Amino acid sequence: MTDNSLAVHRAVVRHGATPLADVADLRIDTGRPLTIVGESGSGKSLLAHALMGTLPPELAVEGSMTIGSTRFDLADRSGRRHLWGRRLAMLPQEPALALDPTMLVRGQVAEGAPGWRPGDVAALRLAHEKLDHLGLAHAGSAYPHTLSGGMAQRVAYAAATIGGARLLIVDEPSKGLDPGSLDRLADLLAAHVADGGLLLTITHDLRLARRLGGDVLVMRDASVVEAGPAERVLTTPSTDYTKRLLAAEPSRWSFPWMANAAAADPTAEPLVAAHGITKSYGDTAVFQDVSLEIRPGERWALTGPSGVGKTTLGNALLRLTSVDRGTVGYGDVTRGRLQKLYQDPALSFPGRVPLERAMRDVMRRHGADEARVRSLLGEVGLPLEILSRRPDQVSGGELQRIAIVRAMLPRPVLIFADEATSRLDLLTQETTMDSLMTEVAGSGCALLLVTHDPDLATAVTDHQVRLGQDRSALLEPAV
Amino acid sequence: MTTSLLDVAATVAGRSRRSTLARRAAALGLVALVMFAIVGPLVLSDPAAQDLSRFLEAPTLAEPLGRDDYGRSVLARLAHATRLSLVLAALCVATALVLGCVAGIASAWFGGWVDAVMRAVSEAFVAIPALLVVLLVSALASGGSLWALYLGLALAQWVEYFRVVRARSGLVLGSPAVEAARLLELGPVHIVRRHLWPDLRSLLTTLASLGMVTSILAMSTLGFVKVGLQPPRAELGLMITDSFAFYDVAPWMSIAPIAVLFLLTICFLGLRTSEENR
Amino acid sequence: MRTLLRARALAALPAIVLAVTGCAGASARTSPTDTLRIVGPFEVHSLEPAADGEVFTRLQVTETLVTSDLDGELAPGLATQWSSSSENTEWEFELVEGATFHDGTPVTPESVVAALEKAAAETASPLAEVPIDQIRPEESSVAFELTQPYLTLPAVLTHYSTVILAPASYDDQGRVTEIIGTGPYAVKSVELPASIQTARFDGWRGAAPAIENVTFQSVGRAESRALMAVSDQADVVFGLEPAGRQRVEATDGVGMESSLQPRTILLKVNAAHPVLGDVRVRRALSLALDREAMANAVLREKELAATQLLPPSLPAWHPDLEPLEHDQEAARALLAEAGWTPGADGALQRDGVPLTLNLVTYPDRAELPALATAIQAALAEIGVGIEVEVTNSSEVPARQADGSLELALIARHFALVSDPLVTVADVFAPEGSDWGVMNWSDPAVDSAVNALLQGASDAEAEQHRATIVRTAHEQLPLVPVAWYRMNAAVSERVDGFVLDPLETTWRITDLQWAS
Amino acid sequence: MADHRPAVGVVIRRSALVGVLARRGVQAAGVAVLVSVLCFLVVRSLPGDAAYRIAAGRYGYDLVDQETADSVRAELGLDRPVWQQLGDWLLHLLRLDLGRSLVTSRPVAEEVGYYLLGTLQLAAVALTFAVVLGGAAGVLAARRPGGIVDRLATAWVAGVRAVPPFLLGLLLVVVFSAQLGLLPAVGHGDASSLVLPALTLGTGLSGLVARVTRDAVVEVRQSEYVRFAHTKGLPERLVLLRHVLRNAAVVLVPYLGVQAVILIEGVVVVESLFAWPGLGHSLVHAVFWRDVPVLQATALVLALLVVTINTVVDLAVLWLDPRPRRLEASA
Repeated sequence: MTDNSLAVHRAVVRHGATPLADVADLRIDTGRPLTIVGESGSGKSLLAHALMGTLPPELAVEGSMTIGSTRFDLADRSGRRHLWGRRLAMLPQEPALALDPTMLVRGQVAEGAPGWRPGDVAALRLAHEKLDHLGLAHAGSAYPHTLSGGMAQRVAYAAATIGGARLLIVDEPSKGLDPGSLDRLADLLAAHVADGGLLLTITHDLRLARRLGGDVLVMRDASVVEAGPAERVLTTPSTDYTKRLLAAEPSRWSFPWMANAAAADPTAEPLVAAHGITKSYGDTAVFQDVSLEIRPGERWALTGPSGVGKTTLGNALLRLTSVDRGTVGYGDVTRGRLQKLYQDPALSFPGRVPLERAMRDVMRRHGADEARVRSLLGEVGLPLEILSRRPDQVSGGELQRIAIVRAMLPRPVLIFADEATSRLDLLTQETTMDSLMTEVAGSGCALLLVTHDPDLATAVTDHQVRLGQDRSALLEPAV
Repeated sequence: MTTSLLDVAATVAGRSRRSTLARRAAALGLVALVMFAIVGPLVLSDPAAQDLSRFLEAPTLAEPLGRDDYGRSVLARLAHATRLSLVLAALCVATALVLGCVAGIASAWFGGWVDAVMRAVSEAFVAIPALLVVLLVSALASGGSLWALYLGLALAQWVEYFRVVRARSGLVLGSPAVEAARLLELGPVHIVRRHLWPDLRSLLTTLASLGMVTSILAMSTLGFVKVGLQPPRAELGLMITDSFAFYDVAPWMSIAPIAVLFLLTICFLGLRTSEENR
Repeated sequence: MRTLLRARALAALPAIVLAVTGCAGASARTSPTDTLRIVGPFEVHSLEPAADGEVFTRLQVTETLVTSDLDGELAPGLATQWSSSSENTEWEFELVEGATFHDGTPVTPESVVAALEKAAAETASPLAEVPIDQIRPEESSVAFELTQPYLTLPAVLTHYSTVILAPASYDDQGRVTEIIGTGPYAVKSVELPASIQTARFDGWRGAAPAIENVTFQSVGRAESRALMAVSDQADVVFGLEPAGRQRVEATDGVGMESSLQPRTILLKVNAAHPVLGDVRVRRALSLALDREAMANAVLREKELAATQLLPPSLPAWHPDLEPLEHDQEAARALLAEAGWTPGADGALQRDGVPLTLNLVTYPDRAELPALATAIQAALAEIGVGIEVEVTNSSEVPARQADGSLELALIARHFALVSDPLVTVADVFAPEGSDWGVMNWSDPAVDSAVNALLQGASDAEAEQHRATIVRTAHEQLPLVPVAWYRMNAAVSERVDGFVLDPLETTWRITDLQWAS
Repeated sequence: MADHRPAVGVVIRRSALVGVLARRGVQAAGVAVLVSVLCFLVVRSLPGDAAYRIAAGRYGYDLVDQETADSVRAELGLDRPVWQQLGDWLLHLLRLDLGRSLVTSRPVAEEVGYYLLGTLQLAAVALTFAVVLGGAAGVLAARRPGGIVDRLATAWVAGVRAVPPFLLGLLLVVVFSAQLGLLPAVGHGDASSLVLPALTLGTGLSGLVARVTRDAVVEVRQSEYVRFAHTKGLPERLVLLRHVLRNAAVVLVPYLGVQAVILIEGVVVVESLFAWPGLGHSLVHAVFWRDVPVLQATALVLALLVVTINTVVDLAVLWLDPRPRRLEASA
């Protein structure tokens, strides 16, 4: 085959006159994967779609790319259709959504086989082999909704690569994946490279970029900030932006509030005391026999792979979910002072009214005046005027900070942050978490953090509950 | 992510521009029809007054829509029929809407046995054919009274509102936003004002305008099968049905009520918001 | 691929539509050459002769002992001749020779008696009114023994409820499960309530009719029937409304046949009603009606405006009388005389009570609600409020029974059996009649009716008949509104169509295909 | 190991199946009792003397008088206490005996069965027509949202929605029967007589089907799994057949269920217009004549038909979409 390299020559994506991505030249060779990192909105995903030919028609593309010895005009979207699956493949974002919910997994993998037609037995066999190879032999006759996120990711990988494409474009594969699944995925991608494939990965996860090695491209505001070998860019960056990006990884955090952790009084009356609680949906247990006490000022993390019931446990502790067995008890000061931050802040505000109107109800109820709101907003780095907008007119990071302000108004004793930053990119995560923890530290309230990111858990909390696949909970007290 | 956002934004903008125009036209048309229904019966002659010597007279300047087979003024009858259709449909929709809304929200809010009972009642209603309800109620009241028609149509429709409102309220009430409001102890008034009502409003507008269409069409349809109103009351469906026999000799008799019926329904259909046009 | 798919879908759709309409078109267009297609308004719900038996007599599937000719005179049916003895208490009907049922079994006096006994046991049959002691099979005839004289028995035996069906027609509980008659046509298939197919019965005793097959279809909507008539989807269509008649007349290949029926559309009045009991009010109501305009607008035929109770097609019952006329002033004067004066809004009132009356009618005949609307408008002009209630026809006898009836607009057929006397006697029964007078009687009328029933002779009879009609004309216990013309649209494919005013049969045996 | 997960899936689906059937079964039983009792009570409290009505239905209005009414009353036992008559009916119902029509004296099961057949025939053809025409139009319109086909489809939807079926029927009759002479205006029997009534019903429905299909297909086409199916290298046609249509059907089927219910109820108008013997016809006549057994049986059949349709929809959705949550939505 001739697909032993990919070259892109000056690819520009525009919406109207605004450039959304502008990349001069890049090249991928066998054995040397390319990873593009950057915050959301930096245009890295658009670049991937521009190469694939799947950009929406409103966006204009210029430039060209060369696969092996064939040159393609990027503006001609349909010109690359015949390559899809055969020479050019894409592993989509959110693999759980990329699988047809009404079809058995086996068929969805098989249909990517070269020359597939309905009722193709050979393709089914091939699909089975492929799945078996990925340790998913049993998943072939399952429906996607029964798969975990990591399994869905591997099924999608099988479906994307069964057609034999050498060039694989991977778009934000780490979204919502726990570290274990991410590792397995990285192994797969590395194997693809080792087999002589070309790999272009789009991610905001620096750990993945490090694992993949090869070359790294850092993008910001539609253009490339820095490029070079991964080992150099990701350890000794030359630009400020990359430096900031690296510093935003939770493992490298250093904030004043991190020192505050020891202040909690281990003998104080618990705010929340759960004894032997068990919860199951239907026949499936979510967690079993968990006991936990949270005292004022303590910072707890609930960690574990995705789908093990971290959120359900958190909700149970806030009595938002009933438990099947066991008890959840509160101390006297707790009533009305347990607050929660949500994974998607947009869903936690009434969607059709301006923020201000929703906020005024909170202020009135909890006797907070405008000055307090203004100062709280100031502390998280937002102007008061931002409240005149509707939730959908504010970015995710800003909205989460407004949610933090809202949660602080009733002077809470415990805040339950449910994957509150998992949808945010590194820099925004850092700012948001800093805002939250500054408030938490300042008010002395306790924190219950649900996250699948162990680094974040370590950086922020001093107690951990790790939920395992076996429905058990492992308590790891103060470090 | 970015791409799909742009994608949606672009189409929505294009659509809503077109749809505001359509909605404005629809509203204008409705205002005209409502004016006709209000003013017409006041200034026009008695719709029941016959002039048997002038049956099927063609349109003239004095009688712009001609006369029907009893020599009655088609224009006057049309005005009364339009008024009847509008008023009765509005009453039916209002009743069904209030009933369905209250029941639906209560069902979603309280859940448990309230929800179970409401759902059982609504499922039973769904299984009982609407036609049977209307037929029985109007037979019960005999003599084609307006009340029977109103009650029958309202009873036949409330389930629709109940089901939609219950489902939507269930979603809203189960959303993180309401969960957060509960944690913030903002109380039921806040939840209704800031969460439920803003969310249900456009849905209900759409449902209500569709309900108007359904009611108006149902009334005319009942007129066609001779259930419902009694002569000499002017009703659009009856007028269309009666005029059908004369479609070739006196087309004005058919065209006028058909046009009004069509305009009424089209205008109400046009009032719907763009994103919910089912 | 895209275009391929689109092309296929687009090509498939019209193909489907064409295929469906195409095959349908073929069957609709070509009129079957050997089948006469009759369409009428009434549905057939039951095979019981007393219920919907008339359709089978009209289709000449079943026969009665006696039938009537076009002039309404009695004519031989299954009986060739009849005679009475001992003051009309014994009647004997001689059966025709060689008659067989459609199942091939011969018509015996025993089978005739069995069928008649079933009819006599059916309350709805006029035969139930006859004071029968017993019905006896003779050698080639059947004999009736009566407990009282009954002059009009042969006329009663023309009624469709007295048809003679084969013993195999009944199940063990006496219900009719199949129509096995004796007529020139035999039932091929019946699909209740809407369609019947018959075919020529080869074993018929008479000459074989020209038409081989007949279908009858019931179509409820008059406008649909008119469409069928003008678009060659039927050969004979009964019961057209004025607009439909107009359309038929304007269409080539089909024409209208009509015949005045012995039927009168009239207002039945509760003569014991506090308002309507006053003959002046009844006359005023009558005077307020512009019958000619109504007949012209609603029935599209001025001549149908009733000038007296019975139509001229029954000359014996149509004496020379001053015609009923339209005079609003006279009406107002009469009402004023009765104490009804116009109030502020023009509505009549007496002692502060407005003059409003309830009028019941039924939709079975489309003219009735239409005329009710016209009557309502006409009476409104002189200040009488009428509340029209279009409801089930049975409300008339029901309200008569409980006395709540005020006015009813009904269509009364005066020759259900061939002699109108039977109906007239019922209509003017002194105790009241469900489809006749209510709370009204007159000694002169009573004695005239009785004399006629006793068999008064010609000149005397004419006198009595005049007395009845004139008294009714003056007292107006029944206010005649219009007479009734039955009509049929007949395709030019058919020759020899004659409308029987009594609608005893449709005389299909007389029809031929036009050459 | 290999069969572990699917086995769980099959068990879940089987239990869902049993759940659906059990729930619908209970609903059917409840509805049956409710409808019977309700009809009975309402008919008994209707104004007018039932004996007269029944007599009129039996013998034609010319022959109804007090005597016939009395004999009908005695024959049918209409003067017995209401609860006794109701108990009788329920007892017979348990033995699956629907009794005989008061008017025609024919077995109700036979009579209602005949009308049911007519209704089903008409509804099935109309539904098929609507799905074929509306579905095709919806899929075509969804290819380019906002395009010319889409706009035409939108106009068509609004147009047919604004025209009541009886009017549409009248127009079709005028055009196809009166003017063109292509099709019979009324009747029941040969295939040609089915065309116009089915067309009347189907046209109105096709607009709605087109709309829902279009929306569903547009939504599904924007889904990640359809995009992924494309980039897997699957041709457009196969993406449509394998992924788009099936997932759009998940939305469309419950909707079609609702429409089928409306269709069956709405058939009465078309039945009246085209003299088509169906349940609506039977219902109207039964109310008019106070034929309680026929009324009850017709209402019962209609109600059970509704329940059956809902059950079929539930099962179809269960078959189309294995995800458990969908079940709630279609309830």
